[in-house]
Amino acid sequence: MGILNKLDAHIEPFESGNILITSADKLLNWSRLNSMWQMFFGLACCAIEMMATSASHYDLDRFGIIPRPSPRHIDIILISGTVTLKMATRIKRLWEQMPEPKYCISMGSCANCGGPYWEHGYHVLKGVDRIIPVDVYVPGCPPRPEALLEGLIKLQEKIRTQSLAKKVN
Amino acid sequence: MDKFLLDTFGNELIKDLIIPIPLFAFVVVFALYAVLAERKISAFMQNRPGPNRVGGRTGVLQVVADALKLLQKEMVLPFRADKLLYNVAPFVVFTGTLLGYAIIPFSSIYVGVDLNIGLFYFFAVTSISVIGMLMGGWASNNKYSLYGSMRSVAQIVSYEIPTALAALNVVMLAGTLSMQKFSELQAGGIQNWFVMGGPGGLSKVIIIPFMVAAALILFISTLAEANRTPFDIVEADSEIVAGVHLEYAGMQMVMFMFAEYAQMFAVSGVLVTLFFGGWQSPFGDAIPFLNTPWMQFAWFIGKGLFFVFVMIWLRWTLPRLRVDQLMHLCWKYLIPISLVIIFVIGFYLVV
Amino acid sequence: MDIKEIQELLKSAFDEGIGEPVTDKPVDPYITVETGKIHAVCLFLRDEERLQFDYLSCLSGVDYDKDNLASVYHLYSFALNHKIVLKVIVPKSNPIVPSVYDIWAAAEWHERESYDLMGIVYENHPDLRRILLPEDWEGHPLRKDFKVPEFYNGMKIPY
Amino acid sequence: MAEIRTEEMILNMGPQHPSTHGVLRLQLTLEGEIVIDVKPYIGYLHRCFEKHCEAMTYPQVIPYTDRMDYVNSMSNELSYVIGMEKLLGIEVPERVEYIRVIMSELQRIASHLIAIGTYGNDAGAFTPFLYCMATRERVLELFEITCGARLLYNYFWIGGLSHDIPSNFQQKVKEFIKFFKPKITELNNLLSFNKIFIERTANIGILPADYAINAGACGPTLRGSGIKFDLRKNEPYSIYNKFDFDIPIGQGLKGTLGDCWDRYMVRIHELEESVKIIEQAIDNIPEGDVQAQVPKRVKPPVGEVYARTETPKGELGYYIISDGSLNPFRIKARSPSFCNLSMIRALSKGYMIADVVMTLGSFDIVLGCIDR
Repeated sequence: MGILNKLDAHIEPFESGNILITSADKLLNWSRLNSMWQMFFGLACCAIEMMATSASHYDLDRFGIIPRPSPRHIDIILISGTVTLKMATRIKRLWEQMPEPKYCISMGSCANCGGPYWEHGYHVLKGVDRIIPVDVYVPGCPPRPEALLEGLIKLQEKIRTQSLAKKVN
Repeated sequence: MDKFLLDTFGNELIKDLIIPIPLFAFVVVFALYAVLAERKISAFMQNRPGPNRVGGRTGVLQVVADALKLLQKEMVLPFRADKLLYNVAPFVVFTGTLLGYAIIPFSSIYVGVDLNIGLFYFFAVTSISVIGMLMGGWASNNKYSLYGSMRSVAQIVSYEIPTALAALNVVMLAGTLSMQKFSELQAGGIQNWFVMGGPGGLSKVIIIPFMVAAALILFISTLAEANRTPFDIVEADSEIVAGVHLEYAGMQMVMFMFAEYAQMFAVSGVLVTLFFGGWQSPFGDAIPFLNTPWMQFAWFIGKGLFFVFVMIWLRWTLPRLRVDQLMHLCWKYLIPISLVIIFVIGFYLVV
Repeated sequence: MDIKEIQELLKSAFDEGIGEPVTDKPVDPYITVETGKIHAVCLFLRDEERLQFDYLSCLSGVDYDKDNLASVYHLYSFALNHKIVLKVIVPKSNPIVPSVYDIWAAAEWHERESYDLMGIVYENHPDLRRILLPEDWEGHPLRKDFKVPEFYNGMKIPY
Repeated sequence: MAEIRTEEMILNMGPQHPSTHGVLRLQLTLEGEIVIDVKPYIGYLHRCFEKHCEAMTYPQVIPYTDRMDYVNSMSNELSYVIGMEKLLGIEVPERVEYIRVIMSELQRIASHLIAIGTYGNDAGAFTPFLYCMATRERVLELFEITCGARLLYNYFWIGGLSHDIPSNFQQKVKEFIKFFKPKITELNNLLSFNKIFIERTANIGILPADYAINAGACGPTLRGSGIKFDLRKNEPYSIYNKFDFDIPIGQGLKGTLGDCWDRYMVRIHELEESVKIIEQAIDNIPEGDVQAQVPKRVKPPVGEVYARTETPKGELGYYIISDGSLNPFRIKARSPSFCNLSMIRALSKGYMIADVVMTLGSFDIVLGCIDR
């Protein structure tokens, strides 16, 4: 993180938040959770629901979420669909290319745990959390747009509780 | 204004330092809110609400949140990138655009510097951002970025020509290169604007269609210089992903975005000054209240914002041209047509 | 044209290697062709005036039985609107079938897929690589005796 | 003067790229902007459909066919159940046939809307995409009131349907048709006859008719080259022979026959034809049962069938081999996008990067269908 990384280097870890830190926390969290730029990237069936969610009917732009094509510009990556073994290394690389702070939403059963392909899928990774850390799991096959929005709101809640003080630990 | 400031502070240096401050403020605020306007206008055109979660239903704080978030982002240096060039490039791009604002006359009392070769200066400095693009594209060590920067160079260098040729018509009619002079010459209402042939007798009716064409050419080619759709091949996201700023994260990417949006207003400002009366009220002196120096700010910014709106409108309506079609448009249509217009205007002036 | 007539035409053109047509329901009628003959038979089917099979609908690899694999060709003629199914049966120990990619360009990817998943090797194919699975994958998963490996590139495969 | 060394540039497009419609990877060999060679790499979404089929019972395969080509699930199911009914020798009630036809045509509209929208997006126009998605929501609404799902339905079962249509379905479909017809005109005004769009698509990616047949092209891609072939007409399945509709073909109006614009325009016309079919069918749905007599444990006799239908993407075939047990011995899916995509190499040599994107978009590929 641009600023937070600098803090890491120069400031002793905070034991607990004080007024200054918590106010700064609130502001920074507010900005992060209201401007989650998303990756313009789909894997499988869930990608169609993701597109439907960001299109006019449901409109992710309301929450400040806009799709960007490059991994360098984004804050959240939506793993929307089945992750195969061939794709897994690429997804890991995309995740590594994203600048901090970054978040991941695993959308749909396939990305959560392998979904309908859990038993005989010899080429399916059983859950994207085997290669990258996941913040929010959205169940469904595929999840409805409302479910995806709920997942995004859950992620916002998670960001809201983050703190500089904890971050430095 | 110069005189007022000089009297107040009594020091040449302080005056010089104060003059650009409103300009900086304007550019930053404009670029921020142009992003929001783009999102809101596109949302309106696409039957959706657009950002409405922060700052009430209009989402006015959305850009603030974006900016704060981007400040927190990690700075990434791509693998085997050229560190110096990579870090300098965004600033070069932004500086080039910002320098262009120096000569834009916002009102009869306010212009950064009233250069007597203002227009020439504008064309010269806005090309600086091309160098920045090339630096950024090369230094990123990414093939998409490289393609983006190469396209950017080819595009902007080509489109300089029709831009200059179209502007030349006004220069010929006005007999000056100073931006403030252009605006002053167009006093007296809409019929004296250069798009209507400039001040003159009845005989100017002949050149009106040619001046309208010249204004159109200037608009089209400045659209290309600002890298806006349908000429946004530099960052065409369906072909070369994001072009030049593909590898830039956080604030460095913001510099590129700011440069693009600032460029939009700069080229609209030049277009307004050259063809649409600058800061002059369209009613001339018939309604004196509308032609006071402070109203002139409103007129100028209003006209500029109108053309910015047209740019946004076009972006969300039109597909993108291919790189060779872009060049064809420039070399096969715009340049010959603008040459013909220059010939006609020259002929008119001689006769 | 009926399958019987097609088979007779083939019989008259090729002395041997053409099996009897199987037409009992619910089976799509098919003809078994000897491995070495398939390229010539396909070329004949495409170019013969009365047949004109210009469209390769589908090419599938099948784990036929315990010792054999099969390559199945579903052909269709746009011009004459008739269909035929050809089967080539090869032993698992030596699963080599001549490629038909030069007759129908469509066969190129289908053969690669069949090679990838079933392990049938198509002779004279210009670019016989794995198509769906990664290059360094071991085994041919659609064979009945395929065992799912425990790990691939350090990633655990079973649930 | 020292000789200047030049070399071709190899550019990897994908698997994550905004315009590869999923996880396709194209390896472009470039000389400046000109494409010398394209090497497609697929398999990034290989979900082992065929292996799963062998482990499932026959009815359990249907959800997996849904997930193959996920933007037209209904048509995928149709192809499979028709194959199974052929294998089992089941006659389905006429009511079922009517509902199936209406559903597949609605699905065709939804699928083509995505194809057209994303194609506009490829060309750089984002707004048509959102217009198409908004229109598509209305189709999904119809599916939702019928079977509760928006994308993957599991609605067509072997020998019938999972359940009957709701009572207000016909009314809703008529409302949709009324709403939808002007949308086609809107789309034409916005995108199809836009000068820049025509410039971008006409004379690009020309697919000659003989090569199209030879390379196994199907669906709108084949018809775009001027070949009047549609399985609904040429090999009528279900009850398509009862309806009156045309097969739109490419005519080379704006450029050479078989270019991207032709393929695009075939899809636009097919929207109109689908509307025609729905209009004819919607009022004539007979009363009756929606499930034929099918044994609880589907156990077809030993045999094999190849059933093919015309999905929005083209000819989708299932080669089903039964060994008389409860599980299929082998199911091979012949996917239309797979055959269409295999032509990308021949079609994009000598064009520019932007043209490869347009050619790829004009095939309307879905990676789930290609990789299975």
